[in-house]
Amino acid sequence: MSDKIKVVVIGGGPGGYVAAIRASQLGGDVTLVEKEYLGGTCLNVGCIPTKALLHSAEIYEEAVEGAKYGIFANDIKIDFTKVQERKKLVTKQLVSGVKGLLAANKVKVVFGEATFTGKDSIAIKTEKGTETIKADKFIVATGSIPAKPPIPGIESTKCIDSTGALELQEVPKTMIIVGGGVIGVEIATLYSTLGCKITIIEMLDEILPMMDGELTKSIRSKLAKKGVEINTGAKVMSFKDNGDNVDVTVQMSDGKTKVFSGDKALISIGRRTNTQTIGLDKAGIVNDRGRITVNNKMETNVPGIYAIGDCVGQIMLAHIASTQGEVAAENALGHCNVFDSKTNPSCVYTKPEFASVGLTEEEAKIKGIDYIVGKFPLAANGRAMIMGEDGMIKIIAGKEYKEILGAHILGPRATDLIQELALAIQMEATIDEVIATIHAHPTVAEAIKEAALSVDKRAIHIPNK
Amino acid sequence: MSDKIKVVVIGGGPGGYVAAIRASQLGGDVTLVEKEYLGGTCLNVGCIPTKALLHSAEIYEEAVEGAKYGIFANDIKIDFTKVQERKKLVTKQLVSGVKGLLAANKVKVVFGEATFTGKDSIAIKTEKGTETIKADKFIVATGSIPAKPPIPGIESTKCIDSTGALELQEVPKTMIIVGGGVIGVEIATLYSTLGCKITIIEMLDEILPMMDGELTKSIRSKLAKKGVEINTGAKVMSFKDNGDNVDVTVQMSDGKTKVFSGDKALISIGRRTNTQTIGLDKAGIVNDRGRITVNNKMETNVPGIYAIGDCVGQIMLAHIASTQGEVAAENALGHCNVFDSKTNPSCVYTKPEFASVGLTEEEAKIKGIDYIVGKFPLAANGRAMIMGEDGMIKIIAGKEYKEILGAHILGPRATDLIQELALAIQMEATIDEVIATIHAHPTVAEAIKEAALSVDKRAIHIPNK
Amino acid sequence: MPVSNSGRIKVSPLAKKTAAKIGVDLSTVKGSGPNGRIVQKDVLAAESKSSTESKVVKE
Ligand SMILES: Cc1cc2nc3c(=O)[nH]c(=O)nc-3n(C[C@H](O)[C@H](O)[C@H](O)COP(=O)(O)OP(=O)(O)OC[C@H]3O[C@@H](n4cnc5c(N)ncnc54)[C@H](O)[C@@H]3O)c2cc1C
Ligand SMILES: Cc1cc2nc3c(=O)[nH]c(=O)nc-3n(C[C@H](O)[C@H](O)[C@H](O)COP(=O)(O)OP(=O)(O)OC[C@H]3O[C@@H](n4cnc5c(N)ncnc54)[C@H](O)[C@@H]3O)c2cc1C
Repeated sequence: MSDKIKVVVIGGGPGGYVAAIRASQLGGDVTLVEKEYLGGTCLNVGCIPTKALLHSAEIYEEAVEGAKYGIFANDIKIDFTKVQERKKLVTKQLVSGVKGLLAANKVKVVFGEATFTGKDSIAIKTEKGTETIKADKFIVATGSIPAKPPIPGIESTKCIDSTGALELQEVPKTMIIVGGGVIGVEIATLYSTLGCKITIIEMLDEILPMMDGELTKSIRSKLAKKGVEINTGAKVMSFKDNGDNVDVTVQMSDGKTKVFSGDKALISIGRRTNTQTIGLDKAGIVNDRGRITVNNKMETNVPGIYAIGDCVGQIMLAHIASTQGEVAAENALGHCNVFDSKTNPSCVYTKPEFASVGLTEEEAKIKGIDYIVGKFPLAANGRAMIMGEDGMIKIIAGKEYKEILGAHILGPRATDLIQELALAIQMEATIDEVIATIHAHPTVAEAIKEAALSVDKRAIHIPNK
Repeated sequence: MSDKIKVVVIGGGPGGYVAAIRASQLGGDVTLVEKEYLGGTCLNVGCIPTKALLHSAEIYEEAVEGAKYGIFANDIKIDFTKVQERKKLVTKQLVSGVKGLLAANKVKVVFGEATFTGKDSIAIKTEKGTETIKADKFIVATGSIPAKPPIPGIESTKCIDSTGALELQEVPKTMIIVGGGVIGVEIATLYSTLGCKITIIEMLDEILPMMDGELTKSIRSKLAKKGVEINTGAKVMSFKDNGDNVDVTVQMSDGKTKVFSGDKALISIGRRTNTQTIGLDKAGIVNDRGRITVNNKMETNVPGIYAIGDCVGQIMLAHIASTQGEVAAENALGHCNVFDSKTNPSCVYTKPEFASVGLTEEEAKIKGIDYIVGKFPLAANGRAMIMGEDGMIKIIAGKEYKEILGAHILGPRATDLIQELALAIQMEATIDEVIATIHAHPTVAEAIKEAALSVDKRAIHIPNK
Repeated sequence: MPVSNSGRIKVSPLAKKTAAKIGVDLSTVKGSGPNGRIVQKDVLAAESKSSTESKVVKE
């Protein structure tokens, strides 16, 4: 037997497979147990399939709008079967990539369902039977599944979750989306671009509640222009499958009841941790209604057992799962690392893209932080103009030292642009360092420097008020 | 009369207009003299028109390749007149934006040609006659013009410069491009995408000599796949207009002579400073064959006279002109700032984009710096795969402290992605800070973190060798 | 002492500005960031330590 530390990772999503690779890099003897598919939600029914479909939708939209740029075509058509095939190709390729990476890093992969049988052992139910294994360290990364609220009529096959919405074989004519969070808004973007009439029902006062309010208003009006009807402060009371359609009865913000009818109703009100059947009690792992309790080293209350990603139920994002996976693996192998979410970017793949890092104005207000705002509208940015896009870059800086507290970008390439400001937050940079960095022309990124200048009321490419 | 410091800026390009705005923000009484068009080369015949045309080409290419993504169309056509109209629209809008900004910042604009008449005065030749004005400070920003080498036959109207290439009213069938620098390669990308057969003749051993050699090889082979024929180590001996075509006689790298024939020959071998007729001698401004000599405060030898941008003949880029303009304006108004090019990004708008900041491996070798390289191929990046693109991110780090010395990106959105690494260089960051910054999934930017991890041989998404 | 290859102490811009404002000597501060980089928290901790010390001296 080897004297390596034996690590078992439960779940092969972006949390688990990254943790397994990192643990193996650090000298662990690592086994990964996965019950369904490598890559987890993210590669199979989450991030990647959504963005693959959205890319096809973008190509379609650009072809349709080509005339604006002098490019003309006839009979522009979506072959949705081909769109789905291309999505499948991408996810397949990435999943087989993960398989290859695990092998290259000497991680043993066992396909089966794991359940704790004690503090240091799990049973794995595979096709061939059940096997019990012991290990020095466990990293739990079982992820999450779509939440299904107990609303009357929700069992109709016309009520689908995100997985169902990504598997549709044709573009529906009408869709009611219940829940205006990231997933709801991305699927609204996808199918509305492809010609589906979308109605969003959101219980809160605004869609995308964690994003900057001002920019959210702007994306909301862009969605409205595409024909997406957004009802906020509205609550779904029941679903009724009437054969052709599903009728969704909604209590509107004014208290009145209204019935919306759609080919499909997408339920995207959130996700819940996938920990019900993994024997948390057998191992004595403390949890809050299924959300595994961890500290910033990703340790649970049981020594040697870590939990990461969606199953801890904090920030349900793939890059958070991966980051926590690295932290857990390092700690399990005797190193010391802590998870800190301060540089966590939130991205929404709307058109244009929407991304955020650090504090929003709303949060700064609640926390009583003295802040100043710098803003630059992308209508004044040459590159965005060339791309036929607009939007806004907004920087929240501390009043006294002008350190960057938060940044919010609605605009082309926002999900990649946000990274400069995430690094700025990581390094405790002030606007001066962003300003002193030369920004290339003509890029969208130039507008980041302008937003930083605008904090000091000395932007060059907009009048300073 | 006002007791404000009187500043005259000569030239209204990205150097001059930014300097004028900044000088006015700092309390100067500013006059900008421009002889032709506000926005200079950049907005009228440089950066913006190239990228506007390239954007149309990209839309065309995406429409043609739409089938890959399930989007089909018939009769996809380029209406080049419309493409040119759209370009004009963008440049017009930006030029009128500059006009508005100058007015909002209370900069007086005089249309006319300025010549120094002494150390503290210029004559301005306008439509109405010549007026002489005095000022406390002058900022020279007269830019550059295309260099025209004394090659026999170059006076043929079929030999065009970049301005001519951007004004063509139809896509030529064949074009010989003399000079494989940024401008040559961008115009090759543009017209080859639109169906023109391009041949590049470059005297040096490689195109884009200032960029990372390994990535340049990769873009070179991508251009070759598009049908662009690249001849390096080749020297143009003569042009001959034969009515229909222009014959370009070239001495090839093997010493043999070859004749290439094209509808047009683009001369893009560089640009020379535009300072011949501005009376440098009258003011006693020291220069090196027209390149105005300045220190890092952008001061010339004559107290009170500054020079910035292309006319100093160092780094001929719009964002450098603007940055130097800010520095000159601040110094002219009694502040103290110096120009430092260490965070200067170089961008080439190929497909995919190509961007670079800091040292290349080649430069690190020449300087004898001990370095390590981290690399991540974008074929392994989910977002790039979704976009149907590939490429590479390469980070050059110091061997001992792993501080980021340079970064090179060939890939989608490279020109915006490079900014995170420019900020890293500005802040003297090491790979650890880049790694500690959470990178959102699925983005191209994730690959920056992976390249940083790969410096330490601990990338997650590629095997480490 | 965390020193970059240019011989300078590694310190975040915010920490630098904070130290200048409240009068903390950076060479006395221990960094807690990556590679021992000094961040604002470290400067504030150093200040509260030195201010309690100086109080003791005064009283
Ligand atoms: C439609 C959609 C779009 C999304 N888009 C984004 C996005 O753009 N960006 C982003 O950051 N996040 C996105 N997310 C969220 C992201 O997918 C999750 O945060 C991420 O997948 C969480 O990773 P994880 O490893 O914690 O869990 P998961 O990815 O859920 O993986 C858990 C794995 O554990 C396995 N498992 C569960 N129980 C057991 C068991 N008992 N034994 C063995 N294996 C088990 C599961 O089969 C699964 O493979 C999206 C989610 C959805 C649904
Ligand atoms: C095809 C092409 C593509 C380019 N692409 C890019 C790119 O993508 N990114 C990038 O950073 N750079 C690019 N450049 C380079 C960029 O355009 C220049 O670096 C930039 O314009 C320099 O700015 P400037 O203000 O120094 O000079 P200019 O922009 O040349 O402006 C000088 C101005 O001074 C005026 N002038 C000259 N003499 C006088 C006089 N005697 N009196 C009054 N006015 C006078 C001229 O009319 C002109 O308007 C490109 C250049 C070309 C040609």
